[in-house]
Order: sequence, then C-alpha cells, then structure tokens
Amino acid sequence: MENKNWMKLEFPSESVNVLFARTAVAVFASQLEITLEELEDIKVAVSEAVSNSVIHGYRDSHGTILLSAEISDNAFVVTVEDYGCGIPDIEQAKETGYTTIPQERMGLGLIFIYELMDKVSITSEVNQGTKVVMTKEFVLQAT
Amino acid sequence: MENKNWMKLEFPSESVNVLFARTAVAVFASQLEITLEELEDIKVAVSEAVSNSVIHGYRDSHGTILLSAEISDNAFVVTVEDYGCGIPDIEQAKETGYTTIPQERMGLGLIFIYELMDKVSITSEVNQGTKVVMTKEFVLQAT
Amino acid sequence: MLSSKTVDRALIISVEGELDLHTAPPFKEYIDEKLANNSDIKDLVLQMEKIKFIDSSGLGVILGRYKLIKERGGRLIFVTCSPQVYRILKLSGMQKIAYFTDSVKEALSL
Amino acid sequence: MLSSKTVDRALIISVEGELDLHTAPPFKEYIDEKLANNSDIKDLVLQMEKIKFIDSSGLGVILGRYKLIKERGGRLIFVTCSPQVYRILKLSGMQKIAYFTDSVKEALSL
Ligand SMILES: Nc1ncnc2c1ncn2[C@@H]1O[C@H](COP(=O)(O)OP(=O)(O)O)[C@@H](O)[C@H]1O
Ligand SMILES: Nc1ncnc2c1ncn2[C@@H]1O[C@H](COP(=O)(O)OP(=O)(O)O)[C@@H](O)[C@H]1O
Repeated sequence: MENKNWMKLEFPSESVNVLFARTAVAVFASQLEITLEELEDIKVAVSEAVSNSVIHGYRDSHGTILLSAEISDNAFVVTVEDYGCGIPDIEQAKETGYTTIPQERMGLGLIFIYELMDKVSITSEVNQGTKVVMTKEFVLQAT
Repeated sequence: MENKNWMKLEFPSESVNVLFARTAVAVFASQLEITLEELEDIKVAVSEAVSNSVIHGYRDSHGTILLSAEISDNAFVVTVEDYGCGIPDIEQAKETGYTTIPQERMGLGLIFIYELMDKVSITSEVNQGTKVVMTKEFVLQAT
Repeated sequence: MLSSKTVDRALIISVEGELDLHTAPPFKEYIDEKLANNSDIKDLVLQMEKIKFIDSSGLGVILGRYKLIKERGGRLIFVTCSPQVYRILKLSGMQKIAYFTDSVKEALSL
Repeated sequence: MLSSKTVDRALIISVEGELDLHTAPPFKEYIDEKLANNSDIKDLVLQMEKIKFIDSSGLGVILGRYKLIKERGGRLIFVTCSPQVYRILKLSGMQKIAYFTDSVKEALSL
C-alpha cells in the first residue's frame, strides 16, 4: 500500500444492505493483519450502526446511508451516516435497554458498538441525521 | 427488497483495491439468484475495469475510482469510472492484444470485459477520464 | 436456512447463515408458528453450528422467544456456538439465562 | 502463498489465493528468480487447485513465463484448474499452447 487507504460507500436504507455493508467493510479491513476477533468486532459494530440508520433514522421513510472506512497509522476508523430523523437525546439513547421501538427491539445496538470498538463518537441533529464514528485501534501491519 | 437496490463505492487507485472492488460487487450481486458462473463473469469484468483505471487511467498519478452497481428488472449494471488520462482511440484500445504498456501487459482486459458481459459501453475523454458501463442480463429472481 | 424437529417437549431448530435485521424476522415467525401450533413444547434448543454471524437484531429475536418459553416453564438451550457467536451472546448476558451445550443429545438430557 | 520444488527438469509451483494486478508481480518475480537460478529447468508446472480467482493481469504473467520456458524448449502444464479458472484461461486461448492435467504425477509423465 503506497498511501493510506480509504473507501466510501453509499446505498439505500434496505435491510438487505446491512449484510452488504458489514461484509464490504470486512473485506476492506482484511488488507490489515488484524485478528479474526477484531474483524468480527468491526462487523458487528457496522451491522448495528447500519441497522439503526435503516430502522430508526429512516423509520417512516427511505433514504441513503453513507459508510466510510479509513486506515490510519494505528487505527481503523468506520463512519456510518444517515440523513434521517436524528436522536433527540444521545445520552438516553446510549442507556442499556433504551429503545424507541420496545415492542421489537432490545436497546442493545449502541451498547454493542461501545463495547466492541475502542472509540465511538455520535453526533446527531433532529430531522437532519445521525453520524456514528467508530475506531478500532491496533498496531498497523499493512500487508 | 422493497425498491430497486443500488450501491456506489469510491476508493483510491491502489492495486490492493482491485480485490476489494470485485469482492464488494460480488457480495452486492449475491442478493440476486445468479449462477456462480455469472458471478465470476462479473468479478473478472470488474477486476479488469478497475485494474485499467489503476494502471492506465492513473498511470503517472493517483486518483479516485468510482464504482457503482445497480439492480434493474432484468439486469445487473456495473459502472467503473476514473478521472485519469482518458483513451484517445477507443476502437484501437478494444483490439485484441492492443496495449500501451507492451512490456508488461497483454491487451486482454477490454476483450475479457466484452466477452464476459452482455452489454458494454465505454466513454472517455483525454485528460478527463474514462467510464465503463457493463451490463449482465438475466431473469431477475430477487430473494 | 431453517429446519426443525420436536423431541419430547423440546423444539430443536437448526439455523444457517447470518442472523441480522434482514433475516431475524423470518426466523422469528418460523419459531413463533411452531410454538403456537404445539402448546406441548417447553424447551427451545437452537443448533448454532452453521450460524456465521449474529448481531443485536438476531439476539433480540432469541431473547423474545426466551420470554415466550419461560412462560411455559421451558428453557433456552444453545448447541455448538462458534467462539465468535458465543462472544456476542455473552455481551447480552445470555450465559446468565440460557444453557450452552455441545450436542443435541446433551441438550435433551439436561 | 507460493511454494515450489524442482523434479527432473520441471519447476513445480503451488499458488494460493487470487491472481490479479496486486498479486501478479510477486508471483512473476518468484518464478523468474527460480528460472534464473537454475538453467536446467525446462517445464513449468502450475498447481492451480488453490487459485480462487484469476484475471488478465494474472494470465499476463503466466503467458510471459510461457515465452521464457518456450525459449528453453520447455512446456507449460496446468494441474487441477477449477472450472471457473479454466474458463478464464480458455478465454485467452491458453488451451492451444499449454497442457492441462489432473495431478502432478500426470504432468511429470507427459
Ligand atoms: N441512526 C439513528 N437515527 C435515529 N435514532 C437512532 C439512531 N440510532 C439509534 N437511535 C435511537 O437510539 C435508540 C437506541 O439504539 P440501540 O441501542 O441501537 O437500540 P435499538 O436499535 O434496539 O433500539 C434507538 O431506539 C433509537 O431511538
Ligand atoms: N481506464 C483507462 N484509462 C486510460 N486508458 C485505458 C483505460 N482502460 C484501457 N485503456 C487503454 O486501453 C488499452 C487496452 O486495455 P486492455 O485491453 O485492458 O489491455 P491492457 O490493460 O493489458 O493494456 C490499454 O493499454 C490503455 O492504453
């Protein structure tokens, strides 16, 4: 790899694309010498963030989801962004078991993201959208 | 799938991304009930087009490659686009064995693309870039 | 992707593939129909060997089914989880409420 | 990803993975070094069983090595190509210049 590698991916908020998104990120990440466990952590975190954009961000609508990944010296950074309804209270959303769709969901998605990734930052604005930046740190050994 | 599905992917012109590009397209295409052979055709065609953007389009430079895929009623359409040096004479470029890097290349890439896909359209402008649109036709059976 | 059989009062489900937002709903419906059609069923035995991936959407369905069979006095029993899947199940505290075994035979003799 | 041995006057190469723009250059260098270091080598035997993917960049390297061993009076022999790989090799007319076999033993007895 001559330069720092990155990728940007865009797709509509269909549930079938959750698998596509996490697999694409995993294929991109596999150029790094990371463990199977780290790769699985990233896949689950991406799956949660993209699922949230599909079911919450675009709950009563359809829209586009932006996914990007970037390899830096010692970290793999994934960003999932939607232009959906936004989160009014992020601290509340992060609580274990908190969900706005209690009849269907368990409120574990954000918990998993924080558990599996090393750094997480969520920014959101009501009716504007939500952006989740997730970082996995490691000693980079590019192949 | 409620709507017609699509995806757009962007990445830098590094050779390591050729594998990423064809695998991402294959994962996206796997939501269709296509044969292993059709999937392989698409993978090889994407690999050729992206390789061409890396080695020819951005021969003396680095740049961004755009890859998109779209599922329509009876076809899978993949587009590979670069903003590189362009092709002065497309008819000549399509000839078997024609290559501008004869010490390294065999001039088979475009031949393979035309052989493996059902419809191909190439547009190019010198110093502006090249766009290859490749279509695989089939009876769509979305899962 | 889904198959099942009933032995004694246990519903044994074999799942294949990836359990996420897209595949969890048919998985849920499949189990709920079996439970609705046979009120004898108590235990739910999930053969996880061929599950390649699970996230909170998949877990949510399993936790929801756990509630249903608990009301019947049944238990939730996992058979042959991969290390990756087990890690994710543990994140949700599943090991506190469910049983983990290495074979259906072992699951049925619990 | 690459290993080799020499039997009689044949260089037997085992390749693994995907042969494309990124992996073709080390593949080329590996073979060229073996050929340069041993002028006795005539035939090139490629064990293709573990090749998952090949495109024109991979093919280009193989066609280039074919030219080198042809000058030595050698032959190019493929062992156990998958149907997918064989289809792509055929597109380039490889079956007109190379031999296709099912085992190294068969390749060496040609
Ligand atoms: N992208 C998003 N857009 C809007 N709301 C979101 C988004 N992501 C999360 N939320 C809100 O945060 C809550 C908690 O999310 P999460 O922990 O993933 O649990 P769950 O998905 O089970 O509801 C959701 O119920 C939703 O209200
Ligand atoms: N994206 C591109 N940008 C600029 N030139 C291109 C591009 N794709 C193909 N070409 C030109 O067309 C020629 C033939 O391409 P191809 O058949 O793929 O053979 P090869 O890659 O082996 O040269 C190339 O040598 C190059 O001059």
